[in-house]
Amino acid sequence: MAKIHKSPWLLHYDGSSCNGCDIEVLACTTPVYDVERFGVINTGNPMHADIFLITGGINSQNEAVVKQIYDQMPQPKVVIAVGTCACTGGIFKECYNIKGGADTVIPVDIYVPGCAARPESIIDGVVKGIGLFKEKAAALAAQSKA
Amino acid sequence: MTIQTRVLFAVLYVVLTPFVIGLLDGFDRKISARMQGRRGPSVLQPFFDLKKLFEKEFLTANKMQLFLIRSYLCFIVLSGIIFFAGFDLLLVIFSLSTAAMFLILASTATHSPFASQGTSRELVQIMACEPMELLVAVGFYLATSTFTVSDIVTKSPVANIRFLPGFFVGFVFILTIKFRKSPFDISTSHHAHQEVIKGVTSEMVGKEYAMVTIAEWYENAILLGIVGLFFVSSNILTVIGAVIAILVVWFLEILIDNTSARVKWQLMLKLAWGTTIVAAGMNLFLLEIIRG
Amino acid sequence: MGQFLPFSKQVLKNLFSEPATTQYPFVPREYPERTRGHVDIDKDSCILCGMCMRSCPPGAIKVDRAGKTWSINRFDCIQCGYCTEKCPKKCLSITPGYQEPGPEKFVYMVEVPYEPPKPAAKPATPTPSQS
Amino acid sequence: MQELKTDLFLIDKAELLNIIMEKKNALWRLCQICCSYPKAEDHFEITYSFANGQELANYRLIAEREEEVPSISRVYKSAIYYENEMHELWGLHVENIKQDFHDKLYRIDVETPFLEKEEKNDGE
Amino acid sequence: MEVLVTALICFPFLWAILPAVIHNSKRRAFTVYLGCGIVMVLSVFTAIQWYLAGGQTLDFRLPYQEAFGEIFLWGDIFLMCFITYLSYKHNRLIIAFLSIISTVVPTILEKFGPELPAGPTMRFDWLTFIMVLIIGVVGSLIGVYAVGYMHGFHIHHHKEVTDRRSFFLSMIFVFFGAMFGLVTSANLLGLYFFWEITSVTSFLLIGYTRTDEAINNSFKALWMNLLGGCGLAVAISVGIIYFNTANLYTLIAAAVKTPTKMLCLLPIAMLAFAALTKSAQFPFSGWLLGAMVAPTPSSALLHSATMVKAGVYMLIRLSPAMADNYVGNMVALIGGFTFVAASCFAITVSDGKKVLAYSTISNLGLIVACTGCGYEETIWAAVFLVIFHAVSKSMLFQCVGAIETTIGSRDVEDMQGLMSIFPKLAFILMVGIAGMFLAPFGMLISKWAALKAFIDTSSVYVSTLMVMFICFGSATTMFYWTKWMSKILGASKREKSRDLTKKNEYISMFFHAFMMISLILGFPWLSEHVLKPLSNDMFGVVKQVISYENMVIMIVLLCGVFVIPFINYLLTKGQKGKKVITYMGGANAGDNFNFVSATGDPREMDISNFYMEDLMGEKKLFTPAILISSFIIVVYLIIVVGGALQ
Amino acid sequence: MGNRSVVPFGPQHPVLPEPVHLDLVLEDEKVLAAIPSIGFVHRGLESLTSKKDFNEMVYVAERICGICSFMHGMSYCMALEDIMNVEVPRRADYLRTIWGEMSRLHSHLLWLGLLADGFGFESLFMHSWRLREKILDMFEASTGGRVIFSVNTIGGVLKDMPADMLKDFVRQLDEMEKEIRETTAIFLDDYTVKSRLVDIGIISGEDAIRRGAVGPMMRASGINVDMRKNGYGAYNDIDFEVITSNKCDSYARCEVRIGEIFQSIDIIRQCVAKIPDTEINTKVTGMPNGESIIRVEQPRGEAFYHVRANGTKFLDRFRVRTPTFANIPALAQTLQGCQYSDVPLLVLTIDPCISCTER
Ligand code: NFV
Ligand code: SF4
Ligand code: SF4
Ligand code: SF4
Repeated sequence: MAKIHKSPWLLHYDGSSCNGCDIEVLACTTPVYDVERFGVINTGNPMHADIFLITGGINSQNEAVVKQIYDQMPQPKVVIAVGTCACTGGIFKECYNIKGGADTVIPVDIYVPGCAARPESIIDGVVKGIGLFKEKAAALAAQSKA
Repeated sequence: MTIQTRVLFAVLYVVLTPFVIGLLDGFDRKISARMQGRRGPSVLQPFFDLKKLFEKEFLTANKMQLFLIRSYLCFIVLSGIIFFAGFDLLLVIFSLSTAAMFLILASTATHSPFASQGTSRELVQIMACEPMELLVAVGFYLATSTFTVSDIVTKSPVANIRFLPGFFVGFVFILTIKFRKSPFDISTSHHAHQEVIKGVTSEMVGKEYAMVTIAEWYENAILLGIVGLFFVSSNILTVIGAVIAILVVWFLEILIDNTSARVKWQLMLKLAWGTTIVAAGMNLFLLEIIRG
Repeated sequence: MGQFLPFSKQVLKNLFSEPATTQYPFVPREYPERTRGHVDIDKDSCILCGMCMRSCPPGAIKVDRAGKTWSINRFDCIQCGYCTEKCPKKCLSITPGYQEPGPEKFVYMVEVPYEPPKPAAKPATPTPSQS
Repeated sequence: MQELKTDLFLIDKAELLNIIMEKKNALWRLCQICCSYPKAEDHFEITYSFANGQELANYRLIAEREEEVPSISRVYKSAIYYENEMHELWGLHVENIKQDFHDKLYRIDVETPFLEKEEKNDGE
Repeated sequence: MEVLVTALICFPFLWAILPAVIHNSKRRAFTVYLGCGIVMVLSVFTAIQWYLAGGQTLDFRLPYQEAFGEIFLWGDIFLMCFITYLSYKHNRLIIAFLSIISTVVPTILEKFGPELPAGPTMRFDWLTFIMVLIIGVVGSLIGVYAVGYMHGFHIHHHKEVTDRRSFFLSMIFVFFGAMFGLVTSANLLGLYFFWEITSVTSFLLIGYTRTDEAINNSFKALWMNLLGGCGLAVAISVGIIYFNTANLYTLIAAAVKTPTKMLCLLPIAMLAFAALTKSAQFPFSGWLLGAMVAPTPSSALLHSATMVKAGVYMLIRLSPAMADNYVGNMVALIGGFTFVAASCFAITVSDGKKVLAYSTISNLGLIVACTGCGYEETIWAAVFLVIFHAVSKSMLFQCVGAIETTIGSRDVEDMQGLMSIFPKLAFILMVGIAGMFLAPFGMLISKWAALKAFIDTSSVYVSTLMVMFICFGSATTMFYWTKWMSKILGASKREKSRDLTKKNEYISMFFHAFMMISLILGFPWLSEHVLKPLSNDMFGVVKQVISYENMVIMIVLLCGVFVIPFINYLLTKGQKGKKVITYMGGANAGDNFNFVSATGDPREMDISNFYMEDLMGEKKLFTPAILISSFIIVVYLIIVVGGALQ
Repeated sequence: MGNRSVVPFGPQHPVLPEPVHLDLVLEDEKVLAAIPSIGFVHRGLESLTSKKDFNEMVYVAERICGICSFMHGMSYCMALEDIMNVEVPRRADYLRTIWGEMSRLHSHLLWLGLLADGFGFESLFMHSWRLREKILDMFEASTGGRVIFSVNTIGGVLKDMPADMLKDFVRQLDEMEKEIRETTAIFLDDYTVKSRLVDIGIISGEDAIRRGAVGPMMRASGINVDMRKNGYGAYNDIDFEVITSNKCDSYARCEVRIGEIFQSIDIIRQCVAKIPDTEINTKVTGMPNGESIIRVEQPRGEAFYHVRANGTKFLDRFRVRTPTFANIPALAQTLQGCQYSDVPLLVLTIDPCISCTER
């Protein structure tokens, strides 16, 4: 069995989602899906986090919060938009209070579609994120050497 | 003990601790995961984590934090050297609490709500543990008439646990606090989320957090060393017994961690002090009577 | 007062039994047949009526009658299945297997071979759905 | 008080506080306050719902666009959320709410989104 | 030597007249500076003289001893009348009663009792040497500081209080004289006189502002100290009646010789009782706390840094006579208990001065416990602590006073971020706090020695209890100091503002800091050349209290505390880190001091430490603490008195 | 300010998966004042009525929340069926009841897990969620979705459950019941858990009424209120007792919810035994015109649906008052004087669902 060894720590924030994607994100950490197999820990503290899982279409009140949390994460960092809402705004994109998609607020690296995004799909997203994280780390190392 | 052996032990401590304790930590995570019905990460995960943390960009809310954390690490290592080189046990404990002070200063330097709340709790934890730690030293003194670690080992014909069961119980109890295990994991959350997020370490980024982790490993080595001290005697073979004892205690801590909820600091303080007074106090009293 | 560490029995049992974890990314997951993964089109029977486009709540489907394409933005679809219900030809279906996550949002487009019988065979403005 | 349909009574502003006090003393619980602005009728309809056990009673107050409605938050504390919400989303004027969030209950960019919608539709 | 000592005692008394009569503030300040300078020089000179002469214990009589005897006698009576008058005026007759009893009995005995043999009345030995230095150096620095502070107090801050600075400053000199007299007297009658003077001066100083609270507290101090005076009076009476002597050392020797004879222990017990009141141990700690109403630090620090030392001094003197007997046990238990209880209370208060007061009581508790144990190690530790405590407390009090003047509050919570706005003050505060509890400094070494000694104490109960007291006490001590320290180092909310601290205050504080650091660095020397001969004198044995090995470790730790952070500081200075705002769950309003509140507006964030009032607050535990400690004292006194009367 | 702390709590906070913000005033760790703020998940989906027609709104209603999504869809449909006078086939009622109770099961298990996470009992959290996964598997097998089901339609349901599937579910539930019993026993018996729950966050029955609390929050204060007793769906055929507790504290709320887990299993069994064989939906035609108020017992309590239609395909008003919204004033009261470490727990004991609350 191939292994994916890295230690990307997750930060999950609900940017006005319906909750469905959030519980699926949480479900990923529980026994059946257990993302800790890849060294993933759900930290909840942006200062320690590497991967930002954002769900929901971001409302006005959340916008500043999301930006702030994003800024508090040290480089290299990967943002994964989980769920259709976070990808495009989904069914809520016409609501008066929804910005529509996490990428309207912060740069998103991986989109995980689905309503609700399935745990398998989230795992795929995270694994892709890990790959991206590796690349970014290498780029950062090269940059700091230069 | 000759100066050479002292140096040897000190060097071994400094060099091996990160590997040994790191590995134990890895197994800890694996076992915890299995207890929860999960597969868990690889046992080398703690090392991957460390590597990653050192590679992260350095963000800081207050520059002072970094040097305080480095001082914390240095002091812990220094205390460990005093212990493993076989010097005075009481001084080890005093210098450990000095080290803790650096951690506390580091975390309050940022004026962050979670770090500060965590710091206050960390202080309570230190306060809850300190009497028992000092009493352990007292216990060894009662049993062997010396505070010196090397003498405790070489001068006791039988393992001191025979005289110090109460002290041992008390010490294992506060180990749960020291290892930041579940019922008492109140100032930093190693496991399951809590109100103060990461508490003391909330504001520590990348390498700062890595250093705190390493410092914790060094500290755990000392604590496990003290557990071992209960079981060794001048007979070299008792070392095996000590290692087994350490592993058993370590496993017990994992089990407790996985079978209890985090309590509040008031209850922790009461329980810790209560246990100290009852277990260690009784033992102390009896030993004093025996000594006359 | 309560019991002390009553959970240890179960915890120890878990420790010595097989974990519940699936081996997901290494062993593919099998889905029950009803799983709503993604919307598929049987492009041969589509008549480009646009019913699906108008009914889709998030507006994920685009039907281009002139260009003869039917496209869906799977990053926008919420797998509600309303389009499948509304499609007069029942050429849409919702099947297991979800859209792979990726760094870009893209639109999945199919060319529909349908030939409209005569121009202006359809009313220009659709009546509101379900009256 | 006039019964519109089962469990729905039309009341006027003067009656409101009496009814509220009555309900409070009989230990009814406030279920909700709902504000709506039916296009056709061009006034606010504010529906107060109370429940006691499985029982339900609704009272409806009619208010014009700029009319002020008394707050019941001094009798039913939990009304503050409903009343603030009505004020913020509909622009209904509620007189001295016990804890006034001053349009910051939800921090939204659009002012009174629900009513604006109405206006736009009216204009169409 | 005799002359020097006499000068040391008399000079301050005489000099005290000057500030009292000079009312021009410049000139008065000058006289005070001069006086303090002379006192300091004189005391240091005396001490060095003695040291160079070989450090032998000197027993001698004062020149004109008889004349002095008369002065003491009439002085006592004068004080009694004075107190009686005051207590009559303020309607507190119980105080008059205490005063009269405690004065009349010894006076009558002296006048009409048996003729006492004329022996030496003074003694100068190692302990005296240390005390003279403390009083001379620390005391006179306080004097210097007081001039500047009192100026600020009246001119800038408390215009409503009548300016009685002349009186205040002259009282300080009276106080010096009394303290010098106290630590050199061997004759209990002389000692008693000086003892009463310190009680009365402190009473007057506490009541300085003449507010109701001040007056109440001053009377509280008075009655507690007078109660101690009664103890002293009883000791004198017993000495004269049963042992035909009023010499302290004779009494001690008697007790050391026959420790099982209760009669011999009785005067020791009484003296110890007096000393407990003076050093503000539970249940008599109230007066020291009350003393904090006096114009901030000056009188407070007089009390904490020097006056309480009178009690401790007495106990150290007595300690050979207290080894493993009832009196010793009583003193040790009271001390240990005070150590724990007071440090718990110190956790629950946030007023800087109160924290210092409680920590004083608590530290004194540790010293008292050490003396009660009566072993070489503990005496070694006790003396050590006395020195450290005097310097660091005096420094801390001055510093808190200066901070209060500058930032307008002495609440610990308001000292947030002091390091970045007033680094000089903060530095002094840090040195003081570190000196009180950090790893290799004073407290630690003493704890080490005390623990060792208590384990070896023969009484099982006392030993067990004392070990527990020390272990718990050191945990609680750590708590309140660390939380204070962390407050100072935190991020600062205030704007930088002008430092209002006077030059002379700084001179005094920096001198203290300098002393502190040299004491720390010179501690092996101190141990070898001062403390060792001291315990040698007292116990006649030379024992290496702290092994060479541990000495090395402590020095390593010591360097560690200074060097490690410093090196790390240098190493990390160049580190470039991106500045980031602190984590507040995304609610940071952008500047680390405000957060976006529930109503969407920025709200100021406040962070405070734990005070645990529910757990160990004064309200909850003060009365029980008083009851327990009173119980201990009463039980032991009954044992001793009962035993003596049998 | 003396020794008071004024600190924010949230919105981003790992204890609560959803954004909740509180301003806390603390003394040591005692909460002197707590001001909750809502609006971090406010999307404004009630206003979508002007953009989506009443049929599409079914899918919007489902997405009010991912936990109680089924019941939102169901109550919305019930409201419209009421307005349009549609008689729902009996089998559809039964199926709705079964899915509804399964929702309650999964919601309560989820809550138990979050509660365990809140008091730092990681392995208990993992256990509860592992058990919950089985329910989700059942959902997936029957509806095709794990959390959002899209099986409701105005006039009935879209998917049927064949008899063997129902039997299989009952069998699985029987198996699970034992495990659930073992796990929930820990919540009720463990010393450390009890130290976090017993006598924390007391709210008396009268206070609960005054503040308009609903659901388990109310039942844990000894008030017998359960909308299922109104007899919508198949509940009038089902035999069940409302579970209440008189302890009024967090422990009672835990107790009530645990009781409801077993009750739900029992109701599902009864439904499976009694389910009639009819159509699963009826064709609905025409435009809604009228007004309806529907109250449904959600996992968290009574949800209040107020729908007003005006004869066009766009509704006039679609108003949902969710149970969490009603419980917030009660929460604010329990927060007074609690400990800082109780704050997340007390927030959790109302079983908050912010996306429901703020819609
Ligand atoms: N139960 C439920 Fe809901 C609804 N309605 C509630 O607050 O969960 Ni999302
Ligand atoms: S994508 Fe669907 S399930 Fe996820 S948050 Fe949005 S509406 Fe909810
Ligand atoms: S399933 Fe729903 S969202 Fe997806 S295309 Fe069809 S109608 Fe649109
Ligand atoms: S509704 Fe069906 S037939 Fe019409 S365009 Fe869509 S897929 Fe084609």
